[in-house]
Amino acid sequence: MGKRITVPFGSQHVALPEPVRFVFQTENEKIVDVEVDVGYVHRGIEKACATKFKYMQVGYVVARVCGLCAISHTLGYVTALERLMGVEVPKRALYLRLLVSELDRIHSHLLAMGHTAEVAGYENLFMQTFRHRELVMEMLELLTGNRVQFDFACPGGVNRDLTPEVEKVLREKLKVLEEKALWLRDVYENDFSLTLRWKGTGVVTEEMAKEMNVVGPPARAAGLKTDVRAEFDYLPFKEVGYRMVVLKGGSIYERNLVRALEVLNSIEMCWNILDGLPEGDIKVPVKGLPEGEMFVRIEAPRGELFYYIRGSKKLILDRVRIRVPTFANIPVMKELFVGMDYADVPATVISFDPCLSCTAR
Amino acid sequence: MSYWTAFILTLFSPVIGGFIYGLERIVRARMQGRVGPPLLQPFYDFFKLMDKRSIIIHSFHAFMGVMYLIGTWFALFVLLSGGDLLIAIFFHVLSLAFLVVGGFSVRSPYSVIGAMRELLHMVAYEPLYVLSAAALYLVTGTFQVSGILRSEHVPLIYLPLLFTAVLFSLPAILKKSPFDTAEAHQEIIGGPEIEYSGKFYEAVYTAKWIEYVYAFFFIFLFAGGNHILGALLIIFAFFFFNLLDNVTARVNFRQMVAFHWYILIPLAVINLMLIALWRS
Amino acid sequence: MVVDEIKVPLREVRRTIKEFYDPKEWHFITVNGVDLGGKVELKWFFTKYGEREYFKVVTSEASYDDEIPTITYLIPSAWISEWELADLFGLNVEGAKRGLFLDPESPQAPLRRG
Amino acid sequence: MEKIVYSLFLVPWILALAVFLLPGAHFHRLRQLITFLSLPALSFLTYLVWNGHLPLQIETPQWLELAFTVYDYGLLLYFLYQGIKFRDFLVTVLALFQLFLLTWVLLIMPESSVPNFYVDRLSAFMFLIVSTVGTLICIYATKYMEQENLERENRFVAILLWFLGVMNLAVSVNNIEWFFALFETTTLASYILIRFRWDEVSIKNALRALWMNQIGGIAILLGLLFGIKYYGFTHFTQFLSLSGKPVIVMIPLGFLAVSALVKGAQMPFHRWLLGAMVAPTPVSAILHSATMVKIAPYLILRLSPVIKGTLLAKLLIITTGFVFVGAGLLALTQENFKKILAYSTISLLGLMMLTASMGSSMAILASLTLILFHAVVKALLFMEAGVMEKLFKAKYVEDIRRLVERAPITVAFTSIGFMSMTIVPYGIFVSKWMAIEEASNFLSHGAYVGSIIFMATGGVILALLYFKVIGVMTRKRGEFFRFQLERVPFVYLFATVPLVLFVIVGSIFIAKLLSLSVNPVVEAVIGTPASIIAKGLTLITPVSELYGWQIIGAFVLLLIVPILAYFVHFTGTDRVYEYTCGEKLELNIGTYNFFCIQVVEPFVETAAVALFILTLVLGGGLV
Amino acid sequence: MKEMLIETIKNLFSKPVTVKYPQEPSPPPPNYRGLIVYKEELCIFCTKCEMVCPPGAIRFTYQEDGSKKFHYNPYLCIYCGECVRACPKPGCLTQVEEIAPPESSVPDWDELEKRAEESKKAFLKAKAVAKKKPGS
Amino acid sequence: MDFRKFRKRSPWILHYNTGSCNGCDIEILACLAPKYDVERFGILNRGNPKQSDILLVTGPVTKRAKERLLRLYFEMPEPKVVVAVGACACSGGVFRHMYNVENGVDKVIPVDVYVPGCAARPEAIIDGIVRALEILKEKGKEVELPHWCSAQVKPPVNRVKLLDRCLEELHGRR
Ligand code: SF4
Ligand code: SF4
Ligand code: SF4
Ligand code: SF4
Ligand code: SF4
Ligand code: SF4
Ligand code: SF4
Ligand code: SF4
Repeated sequence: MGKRITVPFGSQHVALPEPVRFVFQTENEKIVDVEVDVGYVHRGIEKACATKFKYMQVGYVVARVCGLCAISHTLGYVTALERLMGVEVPKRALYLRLLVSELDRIHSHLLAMGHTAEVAGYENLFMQTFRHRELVMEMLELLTGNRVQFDFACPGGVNRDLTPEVEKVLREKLKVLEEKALWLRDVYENDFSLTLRWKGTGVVTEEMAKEMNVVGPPARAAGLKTDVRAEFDYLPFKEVGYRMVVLKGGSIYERNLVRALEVLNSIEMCWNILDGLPEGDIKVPVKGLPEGEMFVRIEAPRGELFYYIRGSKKLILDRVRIRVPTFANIPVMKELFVGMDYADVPATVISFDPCLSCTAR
Repeated sequence: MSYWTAFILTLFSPVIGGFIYGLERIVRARMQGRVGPPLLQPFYDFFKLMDKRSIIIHSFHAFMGVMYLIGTWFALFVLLSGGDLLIAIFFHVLSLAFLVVGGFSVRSPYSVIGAMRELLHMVAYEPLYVLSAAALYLVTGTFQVSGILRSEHVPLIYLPLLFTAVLFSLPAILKKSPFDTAEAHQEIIGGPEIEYSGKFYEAVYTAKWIEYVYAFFFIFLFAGGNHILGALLIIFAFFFFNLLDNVTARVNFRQMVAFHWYILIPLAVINLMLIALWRS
Repeated sequence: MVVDEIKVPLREVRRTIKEFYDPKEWHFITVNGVDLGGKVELKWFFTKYGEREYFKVVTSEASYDDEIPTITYLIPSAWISEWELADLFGLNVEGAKRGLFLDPESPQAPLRRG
Repeated sequence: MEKIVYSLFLVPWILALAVFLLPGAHFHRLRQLITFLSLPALSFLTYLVWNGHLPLQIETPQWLELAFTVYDYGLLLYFLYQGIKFRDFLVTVLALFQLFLLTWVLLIMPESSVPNFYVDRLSAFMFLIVSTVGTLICIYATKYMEQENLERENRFVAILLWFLGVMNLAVSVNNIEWFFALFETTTLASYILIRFRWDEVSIKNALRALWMNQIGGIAILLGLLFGIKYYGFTHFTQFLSLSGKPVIVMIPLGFLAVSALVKGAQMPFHRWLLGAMVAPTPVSAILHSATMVKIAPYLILRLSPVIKGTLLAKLLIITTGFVFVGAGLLALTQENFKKILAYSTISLLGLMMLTASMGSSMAILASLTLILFHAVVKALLFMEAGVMEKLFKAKYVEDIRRLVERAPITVAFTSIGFMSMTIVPYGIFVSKWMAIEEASNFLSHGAYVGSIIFMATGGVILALLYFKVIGVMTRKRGEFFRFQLERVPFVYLFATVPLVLFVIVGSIFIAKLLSLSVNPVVEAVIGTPASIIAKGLTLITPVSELYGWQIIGAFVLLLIVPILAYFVHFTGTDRVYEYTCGEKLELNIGTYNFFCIQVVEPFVETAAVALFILTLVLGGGLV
Repeated sequence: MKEMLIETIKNLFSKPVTVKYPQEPSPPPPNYRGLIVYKEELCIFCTKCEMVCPPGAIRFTYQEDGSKKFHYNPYLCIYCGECVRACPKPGCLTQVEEIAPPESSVPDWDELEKRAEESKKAFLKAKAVAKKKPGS
Repeated sequence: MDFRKFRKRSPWILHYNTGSCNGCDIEILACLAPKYDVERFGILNRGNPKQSDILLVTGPVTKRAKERLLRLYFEMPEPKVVVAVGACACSGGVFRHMYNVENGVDKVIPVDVYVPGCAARPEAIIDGIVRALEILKEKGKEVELPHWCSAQVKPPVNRVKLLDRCLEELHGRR
């Protein structure tokens, strides 16, 4: 054992905004053993949603499972609730939800990309990515009234309408953003030092992806054609020009490229939404009490998000179950590390864009 | 250079280095589209660290931090005082030794890994500097720094490839991307300096500024007796390595050593052999 | 939405899943528990790649002390869901370790009712 | 004068005999005393030789020649017997081949009137090392064996003492046939010493040392054979007369150089030296440092005036330079402390031969400095390794973790030893520095560019290696608040402290040391002294200067500081735990072993073999 | 690397994008979901806001006389706006664009929660007693 | 020379997430990015408690994060300030009274500045840090202990022992 060095990575670590703990045993910086602890952020949300919050409130609570794809959680919950209670959501509301959810995806993807660049020691790229990400943040702030926690969707529709003034600003910003996103795609695709460092590092093969049930961009980067947006009709993606991005390779490089390409697709969808936004109500009242069970899948930025709810004609639901994308990706992450260089660990971890706050709830 | 100038320069090297570092932070920020800190920021940091309560792991470790500062300072004086270039290069190794031993002396994984990587840095760039000393000797006919500074040859003209190699290894000495593995903020959070705090960190922090002066003076030597060109070279090198810092990701230590050994050193050797052949 | 639900007794679960599960086609989502008071209803959710709005659900019931069969050897990624089940419901799942989320000072088996 | 030289061989033998004849535990003190006598006796004799009129040529009576021939046969027959006894094919065959060659040589050996002993300053220099470092090791060995096996102590120490005499003899003979006899005697000595513990591994390794060194012997015989054939030369001095003249046939010299490579454990023949580890540690010390392997650079130094500038020299530079780097790399992968030392010996021997083959006066100066300091430092390190092994049960790098908490003195000495091999301003560094600057003069030739690269990279690799080990040793958990220096037995201290002092004082006064003591040797070797000047502590070389204040400054930094660190406690300062990401963890902090370098080991060895053959064929044959 | 190089040099010579906050204000955009402003005069004390508020950042304490007092904790509020939507009296609760300043102390909400619970209980008890009284 | 004024000029931060939803954490990241660029004030995200002056904590303190938070807190040299960012860190936010949280950072370590918001805007975080700097300037250099802690310490403090005792007390309160 004289040659082994134990390297803790987390819970507090600059490369990690979230607490998660990996304890690596390394030999010459090559990892020979790893231990994971993902339970730091466990707060007990599922329990609270089934005891403390009324079903109308739960949407706001689950949004705080994670701030990065806040809208996805709300969407997952409200979609399940609406399906359970048979509420017909107005078309305009669906489009607005779609708009926010795609903008959210853009911001989350840019964050993941930028952050991966940062932990790979590419500070400038992080700065540039975050600089352009601010555009999306501003758009979201205008649209929903808050930069991170949108509280936009609610059972029956959405909380706010899109005013023409806001729409105008959105269009302007979207145009700039598109330009910048293309540039970023170029960088992430062609930058020499990134390819040197990332190509072939932390590879998830297609077989592995299938075997380990990987979801989201990591799966698509490995060549696994899976995207809930294509498999589950919770929002009218078909109508606004959704395309699935699948790459081969499965390394850090491809994961980020998938994100960069998805950002472009999302921007395109946003254009289509703004152009084809139907008129009408944004909300229908939700009456009655939920009964029975319902489960839905949502494509959060990090992949498949699964909601299961069950009610028994009470104001408070019996069970809210959230299966989040990172939770599904942790097993494969754990497999990856053995044999890897410690120097590649931060980038690999972040390239999965892990959200521990979701994982542990 | 007389002893007195050397002494004064050495004495004020932390100030000079601090300014260089301050400028670097601004330039880096501007390159990233940010405003960045004020020019005097390093000194603010310096004074703030002065005011902190120091907490240490054990006294040996803390003492090694202080020694690193003194060692670097001394190494700089050796370089500036006009003595032998090779000796100055090896004195630099000696000063690093304190940082490394200090880094090894605590049971902190990051510190130990950082110290090890620090040694690997040395393995990567040291041969290159020895070769440049030899090359400077070939051109100017002396190993004495004072002699090189008085020589009427401009080594740069004879040593373009070598100079390029040295430029590219500058980040390895100063621990900047792409060769900042020893500090690797996002991996090992500063490496050997991680366990220092307060005044003791201040020593390590200041030593880094002195290293700036050391490295840039080395660049200066490539202009030989032409001191204006030397100043230009320094400015060029400064911007060059900041650019490099800003357009690259960090490589891992294997890639770093490989890059130095398989690309930069052969580059230097080719240059060396070419001028040796041409001379003979 | 098509839901293909199979209700089986607990000991049959593994066989049932083994019969149809092929990693190339099937995507395992999660295993979920709902406390029914005294016993827990367990559901294993699957979906098929490329299929629209389709779920396959294996349902079973277990009392608090039953040993829940693991499917980790079939589906290597299932351990984390199983551990979670063991942690939050205090169930006895084959091969699962406690303490994935809960600390010694947290309430044990929080998702049980009452 | 002649008597003095003779007594240099005979005194150790007499002492050895005395020790040998006092077996058993109860004579332990007496044996120690006798062993101790060797130090003043030999040093005094060496002193006399050094101050005598050198070079000294000694004619020998005829019977001695006959005696040597008989002895030669006896020795080879003994090898043969060992080969048959242990059913070792290689040893047997090589012994037979040697017998054949020896007979042939004797048949065609011309009559010559050249004196058979030739004692010049180089020999005296070697005496110096043998009689100080060597005897210290013997003294050390008495204590070491006391802790290992008192019953066999007398044998062990006797062999060591006897061996010192053999060494002294070997570096003073002029007749190459005699040299062969003594070369093989050292082989015999190493064979006996390595198998001293009489277990399976020991015997295996001893046999390996035997056959590898036999190859060296064969090379000497072949060299002699070709020397007689082409020139009619049988003595070293005859070869030296060639220096300066164009050399027509290098074959004899090539073979002699090859025998040096073998004895110097250069790859691919390094395994015998590694195998020597199984023996008690003083063996390693004596084989690795002080004496035996030094025959290799000695041989090259003898030849260097002749081979200087030839293709052979360049090939030697490349080969040994390669070994310098390659062995350093392999040393990184080792975990056994003694193996690390062994590899670094191989590596540094490479450097010694490299500088020796460069052949200019500065390079020779560098080589001699290196030999001197390396002998001292390696002896010191091996002794410390023995101390660690015996007192602290530390054999592997992982065992020496946090040794500083228990054994500050040992760690300090070891660190000084390690640092003196890499850092300014120690003697070894100075010689490296001189060598690099010297090589810069010849950059137009590839071999010299190669030598600079080898020296620079090999140097940093060794630095990496040593600091890795120092790092492991100096790691500690907390303060030494109550610091207790460990109790080292007196004999150990007696053996090590002079060495440490020599390293330090010698390095401080390196300028004086070089110009007054080593430079005459250089003059003896190649005729002209190196043009260095000592001005106070400052060393002035033709191209540069090493200032006294630099040396002092570096010493203040390196030596005073650790001592100061011992006393500086920062008592008013808070103590805190290490940062571990906020976690409380059981940490295992080892070190790197650069395992993947082992992947390149076969490659390094293959390349070494290729270079070796190249040296043999091209260096010997074509020029 | 090429793209980045161009961009880096461009950045070096163009104005930084950094906002000059706090020297220059950087106001939130229109309709930002900031603080909840309460107008007591409009309130009908239906406590709907208290009931819908997810974190419990609105609490009412009951006075002896049955009147209620509104308490709001901006350091607990998650700015979801649910209370505003729930309030039956338009204008009574509004969400303004400002945000609360950072403070070095916050209301002792634990204590307030306790007080609210207790006062409510006491009030309900008193009411129950009062109800019972006329009946008995 | 009075060094106090330099404290304000070079605050280095340590960020620890004790169970937040990441909302506030990404806003802290956004503060480092070009638009807000807190390096203007000399702020560096050191990520190393031993060299930091400001501890930014986000999130309601979960049971598992509690001990780590305390460890990190004791690792920071005084003078130091703690800024609780976001509703969660201030008082538990939406997670208030959930079974695995402690309702706010001030239950574990003393907090100097509370930054409201869910998520806290970057502007608010900057304001919070500015305010923290005022406090930092006034602070003394003596060791700070959690308010629930009963021990007397005399300098020089052995923080290894301090932490051990502290954790004991913390767990004793359970
Ligand atoms: S990438 Fe993951 S860990 Fe990093 S900030 Fe985002 S959510 Fe947190
Ligand atoms: S999946 Fe991840 S990013 Fe999305 S809400 Fe959950 S934790 Fe946040
Ligand atoms: S591969 Fe690993 S062990 Fe081998 S040299 Fe490289 S780092 Fe060292
Ligand atoms: S905005 Fe939301 S959290 Fe704030 S008081 Fe209103 S309901 Fe409560
Ligand atoms: S909901 Fe409106 S009216 Fe009712 S108590 Fe609250 S503020 Fe008053
Ligand atoms: S809001 Fe309407 S229903 Fe509610 S208490 Fe007031 S008057 Fe009654
Ligand atoms: S305050 Fe809101 S945004 Fe911030 S961590 Fe808490 S829930 Fe997330
Ligand atoms: S030692 Fe005890 S009293 Fe002191 S800080 Fe820790 S818990 Fe508090």
